[in-house]
Amino acid sequence: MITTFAKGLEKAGVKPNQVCVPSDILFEPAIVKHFGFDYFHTTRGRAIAFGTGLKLANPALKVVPFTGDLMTVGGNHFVHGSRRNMELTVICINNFVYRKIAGKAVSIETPKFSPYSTFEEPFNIPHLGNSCGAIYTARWTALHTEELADSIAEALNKKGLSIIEILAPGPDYYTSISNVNADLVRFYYDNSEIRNDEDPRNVGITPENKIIVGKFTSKERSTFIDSYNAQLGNVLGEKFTPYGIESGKKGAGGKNG
Amino acid sequence: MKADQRDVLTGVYYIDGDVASGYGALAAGCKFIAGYPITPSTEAAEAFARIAPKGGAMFIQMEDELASISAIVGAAWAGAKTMTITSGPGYSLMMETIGYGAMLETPFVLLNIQRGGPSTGVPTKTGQADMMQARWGSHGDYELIAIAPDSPQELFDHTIKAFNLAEKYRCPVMIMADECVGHMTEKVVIPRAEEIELEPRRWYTGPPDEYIPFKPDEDLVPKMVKAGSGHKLFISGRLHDERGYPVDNEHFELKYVRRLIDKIMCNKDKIIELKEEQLDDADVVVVSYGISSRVAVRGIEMAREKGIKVGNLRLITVWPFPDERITELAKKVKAFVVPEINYGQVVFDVARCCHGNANVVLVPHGGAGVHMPDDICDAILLGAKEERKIEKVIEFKTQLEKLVFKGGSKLKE
Amino acid sequence: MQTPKTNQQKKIQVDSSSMDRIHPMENVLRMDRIPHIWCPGCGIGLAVTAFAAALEKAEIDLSKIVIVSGIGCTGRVAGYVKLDSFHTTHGRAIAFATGIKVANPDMKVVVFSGDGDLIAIGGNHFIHAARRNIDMLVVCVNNFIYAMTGGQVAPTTPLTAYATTCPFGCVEPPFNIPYLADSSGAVYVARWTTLHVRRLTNAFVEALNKKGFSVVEAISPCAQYYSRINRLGDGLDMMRYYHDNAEIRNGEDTKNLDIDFQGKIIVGKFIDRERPSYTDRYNEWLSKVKGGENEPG
Amino acid sequence: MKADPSGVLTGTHNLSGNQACAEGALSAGCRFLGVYPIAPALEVSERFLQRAKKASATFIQMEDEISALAAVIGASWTGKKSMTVTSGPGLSLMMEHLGLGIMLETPCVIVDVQRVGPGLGLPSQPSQADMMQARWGSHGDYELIALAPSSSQEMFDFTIKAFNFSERFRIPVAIMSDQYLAHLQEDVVIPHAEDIRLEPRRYFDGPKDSYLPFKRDEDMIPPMVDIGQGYKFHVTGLTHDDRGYPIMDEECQELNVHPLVKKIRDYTDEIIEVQEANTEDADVVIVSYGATSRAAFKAMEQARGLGLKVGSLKLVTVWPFPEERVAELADKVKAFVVPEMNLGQVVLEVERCSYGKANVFFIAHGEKGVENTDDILRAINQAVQVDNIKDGIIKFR
Amino acid sequence: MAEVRFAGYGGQGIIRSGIIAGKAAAIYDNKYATMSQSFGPEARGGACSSQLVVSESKVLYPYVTDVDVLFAMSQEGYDKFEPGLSENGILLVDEDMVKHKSPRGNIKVYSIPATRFAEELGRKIVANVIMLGFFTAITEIVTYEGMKKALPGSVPEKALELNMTAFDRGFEYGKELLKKKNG
Repeated sequence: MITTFAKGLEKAGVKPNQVCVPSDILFEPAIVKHFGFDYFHTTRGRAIAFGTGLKLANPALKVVPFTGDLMTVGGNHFVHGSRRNMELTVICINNFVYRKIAGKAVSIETPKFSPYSTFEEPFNIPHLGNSCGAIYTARWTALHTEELADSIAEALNKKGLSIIEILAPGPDYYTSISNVNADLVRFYYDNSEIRNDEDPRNVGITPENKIIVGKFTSKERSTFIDSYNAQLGNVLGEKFTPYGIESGKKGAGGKNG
Repeated sequence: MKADQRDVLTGVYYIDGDVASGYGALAAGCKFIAGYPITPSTEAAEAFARIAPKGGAMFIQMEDELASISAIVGAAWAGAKTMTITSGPGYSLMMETIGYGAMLETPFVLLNIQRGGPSTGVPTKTGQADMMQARWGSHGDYELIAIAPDSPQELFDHTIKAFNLAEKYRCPVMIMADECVGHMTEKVVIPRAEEIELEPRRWYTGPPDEYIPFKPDEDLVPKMVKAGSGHKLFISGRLHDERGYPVDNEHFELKYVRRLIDKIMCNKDKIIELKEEQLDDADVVVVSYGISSRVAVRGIEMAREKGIKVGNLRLITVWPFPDERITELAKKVKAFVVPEINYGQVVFDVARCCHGNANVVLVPHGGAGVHMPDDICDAILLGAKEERKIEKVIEFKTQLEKLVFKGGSKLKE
Repeated sequence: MQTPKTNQQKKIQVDSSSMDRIHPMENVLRMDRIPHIWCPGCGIGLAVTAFAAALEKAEIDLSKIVIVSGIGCTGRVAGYVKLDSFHTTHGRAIAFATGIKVANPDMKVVVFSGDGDLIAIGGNHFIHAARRNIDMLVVCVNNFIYAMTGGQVAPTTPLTAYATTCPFGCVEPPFNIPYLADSSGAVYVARWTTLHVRRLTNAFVEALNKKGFSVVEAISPCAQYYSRINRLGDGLDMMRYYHDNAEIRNGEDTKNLDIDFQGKIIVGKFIDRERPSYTDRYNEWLSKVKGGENEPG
Repeated sequence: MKADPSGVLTGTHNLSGNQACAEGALSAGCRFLGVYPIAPALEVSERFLQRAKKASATFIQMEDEISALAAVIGASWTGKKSMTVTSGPGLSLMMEHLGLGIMLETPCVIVDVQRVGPGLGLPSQPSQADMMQARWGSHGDYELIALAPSSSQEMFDFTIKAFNFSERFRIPVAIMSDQYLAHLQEDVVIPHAEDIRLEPRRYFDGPKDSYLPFKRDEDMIPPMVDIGQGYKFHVTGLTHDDRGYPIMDEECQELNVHPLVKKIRDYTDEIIEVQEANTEDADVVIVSYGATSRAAFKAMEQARGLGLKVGSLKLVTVWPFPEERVAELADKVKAFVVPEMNLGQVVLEVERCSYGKANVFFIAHGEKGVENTDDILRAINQAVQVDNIKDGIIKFR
Repeated sequence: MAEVRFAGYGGQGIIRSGIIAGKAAAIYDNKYATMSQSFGPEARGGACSSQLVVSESKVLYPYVTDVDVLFAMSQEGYDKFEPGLSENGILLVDEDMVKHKSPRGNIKVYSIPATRFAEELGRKIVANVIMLGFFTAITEIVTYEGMKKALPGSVPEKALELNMTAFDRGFEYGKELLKKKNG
């Protein structure tokens, strides 16, 4: 998955050292060192909130929250981040174990605890994100490597909050990112159907149907920082120096050292 | 390092404590505040929101307190000086991430304008019942610094002081003010920028590849870098080694977490600030902090008029606690009197440090108001009179308690 | 504390010609707590009046209904209705109510709170309760601002509107609450303003009789902060704005319901559908668990 | 009151601490569990769910710990005994609602399976570093009861005890377990339902319109009612009077909050339980609680074998703290030795209550495994040799 | 040391009055002045009050205990706070708003038709500033000069002139009244 991510970075023309990954999923140090981005293991569900701070204090950063507990503990940050259109590329690792897909029951050994109780219906993440204002939504399984890399690249170059949902059961708050349950992903992959540009309303995952994957939405909307600069520029006029312009040199972080 | 001229609103003001703290934050070079409205701290956020854009700073109102504190920890790692503002209930919500911030050795400041608790309590009135929470509220072992200002001027000064301490020791610093101080309007003098001394962040300047995020300097505090500057940071809130890599052996708790505590405890002498008055020949010492220390003075004056030798010890820094100073004093005095706007918190630390050498009288107050000076005076008299050593914190019965529980109150029909 | 009389209070006053007659709302309101704390021109009282009327209309057993509020001006509603009522912590009313409903499915559970409480800090519980389809009615009184703390920006404040923590105008687009409720799975979603008292009452009746997570957004004036800071006049002027700009479009697609600063407000009933509730799913799951299979040895 | 047999799995079972906790809860009549999964507390929910059908119990996994405790408090007001289970980071998130539980005087039980902190810490290792948090973690003034079990059997017994205390005093009760106990498999004897004594909820039985939710009985505990019974009561987290109506002044604050503290402080005799061994003639007493007492007890026996007069004081209730007993012992002994799996928390209380009459040694225990006694023995040896009383805690490294 | 209680209802500028007087004392008269106010939902619409302690030395106890001056602009404020007024205190009332009882002990009562004057000036809202002028003249807790310096920046810039006039109106009325009483 990380290799795919790196491929996405490369395709987008983003250098790893501009990239900051706040995550509530445990990465392996070797991975981080190998790819060369900055990584923060945050408290559960707070990767987007943490990323909001990183981005606002240094707007030049490319902030890519990788999150697993996003839709449970971090649901609020997800909806509000989308609404604000904070410039973040959110990678949402969907940990939920779908007991049944396309009428077929999962026969593979599954993790004991998943983010929701087994009898609950999960969120339709692209739909929720889209309805809150996220500008880009896509869903892939971890095995759709090419498509995933393309989506990541595309999202990285969009201005605003993008959501890429990856069906990859396994890695969570306690176990590392490499810990994907390969059999289960294969099962999902085999039972998926690509439908780009599908209305996100229709991509909820249900026991009867195939998992719909694809790039669903891509739109333009003013980001938080742009809106901030426009509004304050209007009100304060000359007195106001736009925030975070000139590739972030004016950001709150100041110079290193 | 001196403050930046653009950030300092030099002049003489007549403002309340909350606003003074907002001005103090900007003067201290704070470039990012994330907050969420909560009475009685909101005015500080509002003040900062008004002045921030002119100093190139950002105020953002997040969706809740959990997001606010997560955002400032993130912003601190992106290089900014940061702060968040809250009161009791919001403070409780922040507990998880305060511990996380301590674990990451993140410099940030938290302003808590205390109100009456527990739960929603009395939002618009004063309290001092979050003091122990500041020290112990997050899970796990850690130490942090807490200071208690007693006037709007101090809220300005101590906000700067808090930023300085945070940068110096790379730890969360709590400003534990109370509603009374936050909503009190007094004269505040903001000096010129060149008169404000700021502690710069401890930047690491060596080759990026050799950076070890949690390798301490001699004073046990490690150096920091900015995210996104090519250091391939791996920063985990899990138990980690010097490189920041997670470790799976509790053995490291002793090695690593202990340093979080030691870096504060070993620098205690430099951190702790006390204000002492007439302690040389005192029989009784009043120990207080925040607004209570101002209120206590009246009680002290009354007791002095009655011929009691009373000294006054004000804790400007409450955490770390001045253990040694109290122990030393306990050997000389008969009693300590501790007025707090709670039912006993810091008093237990006073009692602990006495080692049985002096009696300890607690003057409690549930909040939503301040002590009656008469109560403090009577408690002083009680402390001066008692010859026996009493192995218990003596809980003084206040006039309010007598009124409410003896049927004098209008609330009890 | 004396509060100048509001519309709401005037309605409660007993008709002087028949002093011994009991006021119709007396069995729903805690008369010993009147006068209430809401400011002159506030719309919360109207929402409460509509709710009280709806209780009567829906013929609900008043001892089987529980009302939970969070913190804020609307959070005080729980204190004024004579029902089992809980005034809980900020943002957590839905979570608290979830516990009540799941532990005692016989109760009708109503959450009555404000936009800041339900949608800002409580956003997570809002979407999750909708997803789980917990059987409850959520009344969200939306006044575009945090009023209890003195006028801070809310996630519902329209773009460019002023508030104390955005002294230069709001820069964040507001939530479209019906859309959020819809996309999280609510089964009944309606929006009315407090001008539409009769329709609001009907919406409450429908939602009370609906099984599942129902959301009624009541747009309400805040004369003290929102209107004053934005120079929009008093409560009456806001009512006039609702009158001129509210457009009824029942069944409108929820994604078209954004509200711009002093722009058009589309009101109506938007969603009315069926989904199994949490308790249904839990019971179904339990029924599938065979006798000994799930029992440890 | 006797236990409901549908929740009691009478017999001897080999259970982990977590499983024993779930069994204890069901035996105590707990019928609502609201949780958010966190290691190392997961097995409590698993076990509870496995047994939910038989006991007609309700389970919900909420979206986070904040809502989990909120739901538990709500559920408790429906008349169902309720519980939540978590670990350090979750407990931190629960702090606001702990305050609500205290203020609404809601009986409920919070199980904290402690792991290494702070921050994310170490989910897979035990710790006792949330002890002070349990006592002081929420804002405002309160007192609560915290129990520390040290075996699977105690986990079972103390869970029942916790429910009894919570009903007796209308207060949230904390069970401070840890990762070591959570996963320790041991035999647990579960008695017959009729042998389990339960504290019934104190219900109000007067006329419906005369119910005041916070009007206290003589013993300061207000009787309760369930929602849905037609009492139409109001309760609030704001400072309130007997009617549950908010009044925000000093007098009401005193009337409301002081009893929250006093209802525990005045009943410490009834609440506090300690287990003592060999303290009569001891020169050194090991003060311990939870899993650490296992090592403490072993160390005491080993030291006795070496001819040292060592006793053990095990705290069953850590909060409220047995101040008087420690002060009494301090008169007689040379020193206390306090091993804890943290960097010094409860030891501060021992220091406070020994009033300078005995030395206090602290051992940050756990480095060599929970049940290792080496450090404790070395500390005892040192304690016996020190004759003068030192200022402050002696940290044993 | 002087303790002043300002009382009225929301919208009259009661809190603002406390701030202006405190600012004059603290910044322009070089004294110490601590102002506190009641906050919260209770402070809206209904009664509101603020308290000011002015002293030559640092103010320690921040609240009033034995009020020297009660500045009352509403009946409710008067009723509520009159019992707290010292036996030797001064009562200032807006006679259009407050009907006072005959004073206890040595309390001196001074009244002014502040609201009427304000209406004459065209803005009812400046009644509090007229009261402030009156307060300055009668009590001499703050100086005339100090108050005149404190007003700019404390009232809307557009209305500064009107406020200055209003202040003088109250001040002169107070001086006249004193002359009459003493002469």
